Amino acid sequence: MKLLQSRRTFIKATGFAAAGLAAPEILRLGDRAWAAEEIPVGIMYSLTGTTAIVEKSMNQCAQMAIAEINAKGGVLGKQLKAIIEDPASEPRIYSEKARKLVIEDQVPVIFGCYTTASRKAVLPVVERRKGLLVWPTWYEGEECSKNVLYAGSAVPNQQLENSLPWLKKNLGKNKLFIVGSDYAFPRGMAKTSKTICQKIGMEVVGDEYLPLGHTEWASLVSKIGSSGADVIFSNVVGDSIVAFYRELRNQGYDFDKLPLCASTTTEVEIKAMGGEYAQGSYVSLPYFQTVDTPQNKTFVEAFKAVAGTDAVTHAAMEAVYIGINMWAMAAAKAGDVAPEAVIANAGGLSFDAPQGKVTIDPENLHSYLTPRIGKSRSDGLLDIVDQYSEPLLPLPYSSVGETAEKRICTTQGASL
Amino acid sequence: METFVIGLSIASILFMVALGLAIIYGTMKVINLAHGEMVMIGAYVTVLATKHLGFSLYWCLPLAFLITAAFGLVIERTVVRRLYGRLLDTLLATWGIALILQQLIRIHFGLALFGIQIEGLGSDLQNVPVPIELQQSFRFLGANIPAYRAFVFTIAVLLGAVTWWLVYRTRFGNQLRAVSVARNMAAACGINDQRVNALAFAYGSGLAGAAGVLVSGFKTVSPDMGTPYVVDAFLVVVAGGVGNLIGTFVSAGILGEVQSFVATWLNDVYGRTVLFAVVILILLFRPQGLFVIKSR
Amino acid sequence: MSAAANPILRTRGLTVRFDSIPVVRDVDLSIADGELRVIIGANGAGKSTLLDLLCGRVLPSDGEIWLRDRNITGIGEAAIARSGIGRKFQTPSVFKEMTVLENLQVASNRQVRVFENIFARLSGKPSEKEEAVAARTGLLGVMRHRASELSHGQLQWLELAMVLSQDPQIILLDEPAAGMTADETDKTAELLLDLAGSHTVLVIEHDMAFVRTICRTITVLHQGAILAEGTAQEIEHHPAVIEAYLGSATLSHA
Amino acid sequence: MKYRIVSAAAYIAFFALIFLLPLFLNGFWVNRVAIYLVYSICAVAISMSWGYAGVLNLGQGLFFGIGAYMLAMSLTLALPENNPVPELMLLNMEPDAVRDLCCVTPGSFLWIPFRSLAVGMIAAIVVPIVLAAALGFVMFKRRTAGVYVSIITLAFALIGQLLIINNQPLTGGFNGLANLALLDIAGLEFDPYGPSVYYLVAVTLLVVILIARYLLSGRIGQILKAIREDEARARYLGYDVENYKLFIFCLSAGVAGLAGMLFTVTAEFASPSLMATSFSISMVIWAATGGRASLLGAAIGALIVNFVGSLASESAAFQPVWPIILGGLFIFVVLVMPNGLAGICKGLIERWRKRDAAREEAYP
Repeated sequence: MKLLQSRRTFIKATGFAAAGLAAPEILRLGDRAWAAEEIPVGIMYSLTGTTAIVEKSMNQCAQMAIAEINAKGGVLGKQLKAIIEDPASEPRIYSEKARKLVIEDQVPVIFGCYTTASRKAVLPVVERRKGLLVWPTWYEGEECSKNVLYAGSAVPNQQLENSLPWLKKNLGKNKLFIVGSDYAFPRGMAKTSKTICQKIGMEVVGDEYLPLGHTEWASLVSKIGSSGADVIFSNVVGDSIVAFYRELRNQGYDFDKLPLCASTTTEVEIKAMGGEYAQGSYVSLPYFQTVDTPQNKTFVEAFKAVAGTDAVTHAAMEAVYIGINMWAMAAAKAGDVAPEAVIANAGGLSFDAPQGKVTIDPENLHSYLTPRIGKSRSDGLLDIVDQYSEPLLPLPYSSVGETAEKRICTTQGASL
Repeated sequence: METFVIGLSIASILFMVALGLAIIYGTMKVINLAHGEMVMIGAYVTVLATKHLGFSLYWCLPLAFLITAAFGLVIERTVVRRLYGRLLDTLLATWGIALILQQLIRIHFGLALFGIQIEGLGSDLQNVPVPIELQQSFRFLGANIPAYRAFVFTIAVLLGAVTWWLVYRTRFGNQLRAVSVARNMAAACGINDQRVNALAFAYGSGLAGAAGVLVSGFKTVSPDMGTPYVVDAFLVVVAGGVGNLIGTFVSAGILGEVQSFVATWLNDVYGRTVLFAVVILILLFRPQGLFVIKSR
Repeated sequence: MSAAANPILRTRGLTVRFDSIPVVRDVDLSIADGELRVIIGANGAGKSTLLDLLCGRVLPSDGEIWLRDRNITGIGEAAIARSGIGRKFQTPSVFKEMTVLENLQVASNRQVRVFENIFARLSGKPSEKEEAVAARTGLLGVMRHRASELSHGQLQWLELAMVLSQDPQIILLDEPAAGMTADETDKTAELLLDLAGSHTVLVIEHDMAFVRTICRTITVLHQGAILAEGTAQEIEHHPAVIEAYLGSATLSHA
Repeated sequence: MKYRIVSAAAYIAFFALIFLLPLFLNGFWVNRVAIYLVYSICAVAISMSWGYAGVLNLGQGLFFGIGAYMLAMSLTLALPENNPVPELMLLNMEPDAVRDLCCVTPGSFLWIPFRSLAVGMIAAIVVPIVLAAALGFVMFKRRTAGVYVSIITLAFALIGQLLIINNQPLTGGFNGLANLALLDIAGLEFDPYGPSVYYLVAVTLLVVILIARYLLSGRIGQILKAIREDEARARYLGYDVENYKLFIFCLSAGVAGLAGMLFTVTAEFASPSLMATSFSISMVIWAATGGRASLLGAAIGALIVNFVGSLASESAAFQPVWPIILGGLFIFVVLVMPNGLAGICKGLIERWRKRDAAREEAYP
């Protein structure tokens, strides 16, 4: 209750309401004490609504990871107890459920969110109420919160620094057309791309955005054709992806002649559009189901045991797995699950994830990840055609010129 | 030229969805907000029929038409019928139907609660195999024309023609028009107006279902795919003039082209904005729509 | 044609076409102050359309409408109503879910602009004027009843009462006795005669018997144009009218 | 007379409950109920235009969202780190742009007035009214009525949402505005989890309902009701129907904007998702459940539907079928109880009155 009594300035002014504070605790709805041997943790991925397609699998993966940790004895000798909320793909409800988890259930950590919009809605809650969000998805960066652990989530430099030079060097392509859904991630990616292109001598011949969920791609695809581009970079998200790839095929494009590299087309979307539509296109992400590590083999097997044999694993899901495990490691190191303690001890921790070694950067709480490029096969999985030998430093503000030498996000916060 | 062709193809989908809506709205002045879900059901029929029955996309057209028509019939009989004359209420009730239909697909018609999963349902995106001959594109008058979009256009024109014949050249059509102009009078003349309503609703839904088949081949199939279509289609109907098939045809053409050209010049967001502005302008200067059957 | 000395309402060359078919053709009408005028004609002669034109429901394709020295063509229904023309429809059009009193209150409120009404309070009791109108139309006993509970005849009177509380200079009545019992019809006729003089009344009627009981001047519309004008007797012996209606026998049942 | 007493008692009971509730709730529930009370204000706005005048606005979310954005802009600028230029603009500006609100991104000068909190608060109500007036003028002057109004407002809201998303450097785009200061009026800080915000919302709801009731029980309410019943008749009585509709449409938009502003205070973010069709239609269903023609009913409907909804979504058994229940509720309300809960209560009172009347007649 200590948290709840801060900032009650107004209440003191009204004796009437102040009486309320003195009301017996038992009258207050919803307070409940957790069994001392359990640690409640919040899981908040949409089970309904538009982004449920991906978030459902993230929810499954989170439960799997928690079960694994509990099987190994839990955290600090206590079992984790998952409180699962369904934010229904709406920022409004994300915010409401986050409040419930942080204030009512008093969880020390929320594993959740998939879109940046949902994270932004949750942010005020965890920042003001001193909670902790473990954020999984690759995103546009441009954020430096001290109440968020960006474990496993790639930022633009980790998807672009490898792929753009690779497209130029290995495929000999020079004219880039950037397409994306209309929101911060694709726009941030485009900005970082432009910086990198300038450096390596590629030309950006166009960047265009379509509303999320938009499925009429004809005009934009024909614009790509007439722009003179020789390679496409796609930051299209969600169900638009299927329509986009199909439209490319329908208008007679051929990925051998006009290659396409995507940042958000995972195994899930490829499965949905049919492997033959994506065949031959590239994706740049730190994780694919086909990554060849022993950890990944067990991860894929474990997930299929939970979700069925034809389930696929994908990068966002792997990030959920990383996040939960790293949180558990940090809590163990701190000897405490309190958000400040976990954050203070997360920096520098390393975890052998399915994708390989992942390390939390102590400055910005983002993760060192291994950039990879995959090429789609007809069966909907991807062959890895290029990968870094070492994890790459995360630069969340690369879109506005952050470099390894000139950091914008540090332990002190962001300085733009 | 390519922009024009794209406009045509946007227009053909708009037209197919709007046609059903126009018939339903024209006959019983009911706006069916679950109309988009009829498109969705059409698409899911395609998914299931191709997956489990080995149907090709072509055969899914009549199948989806029949199944969605049946859905339409049920909706009309159980809900819409009780709400004639309460337009705004129908709007709400059909939105409720839309919610239910979407969720039914997501939870496998409730079977998921018992642990039964049907491949092709659920909240995932689905995919529909497109016949290989429709995956090509060909050159025509110097423009690159995707075969699939040409196919969509052909079907749209064909269905438009069939509908026109049905409405203006058959006994059923006569009754339909009679009911839409003067319900009581038609009923007094011995036309079973309830039957006409039910059939019109079913036919309109069936058209949406057929549109769903076509959409499934080049757009995304998911439970909430249908929602955006209703508003666009309704704007087409309004702009074309209520109860006027030719008007619907022409306004779908105009709005499709407007969207396509603006989208090419600026972007799709402005394409939609301008489209909406055009509809408002049409309403401003021709409140009855582009084509009006003047009557007393 | 008709040349009233001091016309309160005049139309000049009033014409309306639907799909280029003229429904009202070149009608010149002139109604004197305080006159009770009846318009008759076969079905489709354009009678109701003529009333629609006068109250602004239909815009004329040609021609003008003057109320005293004001041209009211095309100024909109509400403005026409405010300038002093009240309209009663053939099928009673009242606010069904409201009580008789509320109906009268809406009608008798002559401050019709939004801003005049925002803070205006309502009285739970009828004003003197509302009471007088209700008494005149025999509705005093049902003031608190919902309009939907009234009989058909009462609905007709309610609508008439509403039109009266508007304080119109001219009242347009479309078959006021339609659907009434003989008793109610007599009462209506009485009421109309009572009104004439203090109001100018324009009535459309089918029922020749009713017309004879109330009427002074009759205008005959035929295929949208004025065929004849005069007293009942003149009309019944007017050759053109007889020709158009194949004899007065038909006319009396028209 | 009895109905009046019952209705007054219902009002008093409801507000007594609302005002006493925080005494029994913790911070989370205080905040949650406060948000539901914000939704109640939305439902009241819908009831005003739909229940009383038959104007069903399916784009109310746009006005709500704009209200939320207007205050959120002020609260964004109230944070020290967002001065002189908000972070969202720094992230979206051209590298060589001048770091000043006048010209850092295209259109950023529009933010300048919002440095003042008062401007944000006033704009939250005025901008929705002005927009509603513009749209309403076009619609109503052209005699657009009934379902046309509904569909056009729906489409209008969709476009508004798209434009806000599309202009990210100006509006924060899809992510909305989330990094906000607490509302602070003359040193009085409003904590979303404390009673201060709760009572701010509750008092606003009370005031909105009282004012709306005062207006609508007066002459203008009667005229609006008449217009809902028979537009043509009202016209032939000399009323400019369009102006009346415009008035109630704007008033309702203003109340929605006010609710949006309170949403920003309570939920601490503004986002384009507030303008989504589904949210706008939810507002209508809240009002319909509680009783479209009853201001208090609409407010209660919003509370009940949201409360039950959140409980259902927190129970594993109900969660997958909740949308079906909600859809079923739409149909049920429309088919079986078109006047909602309030309608049922009214029906009961009416029956009671009639029974009493019959008894009085029997024993004079």
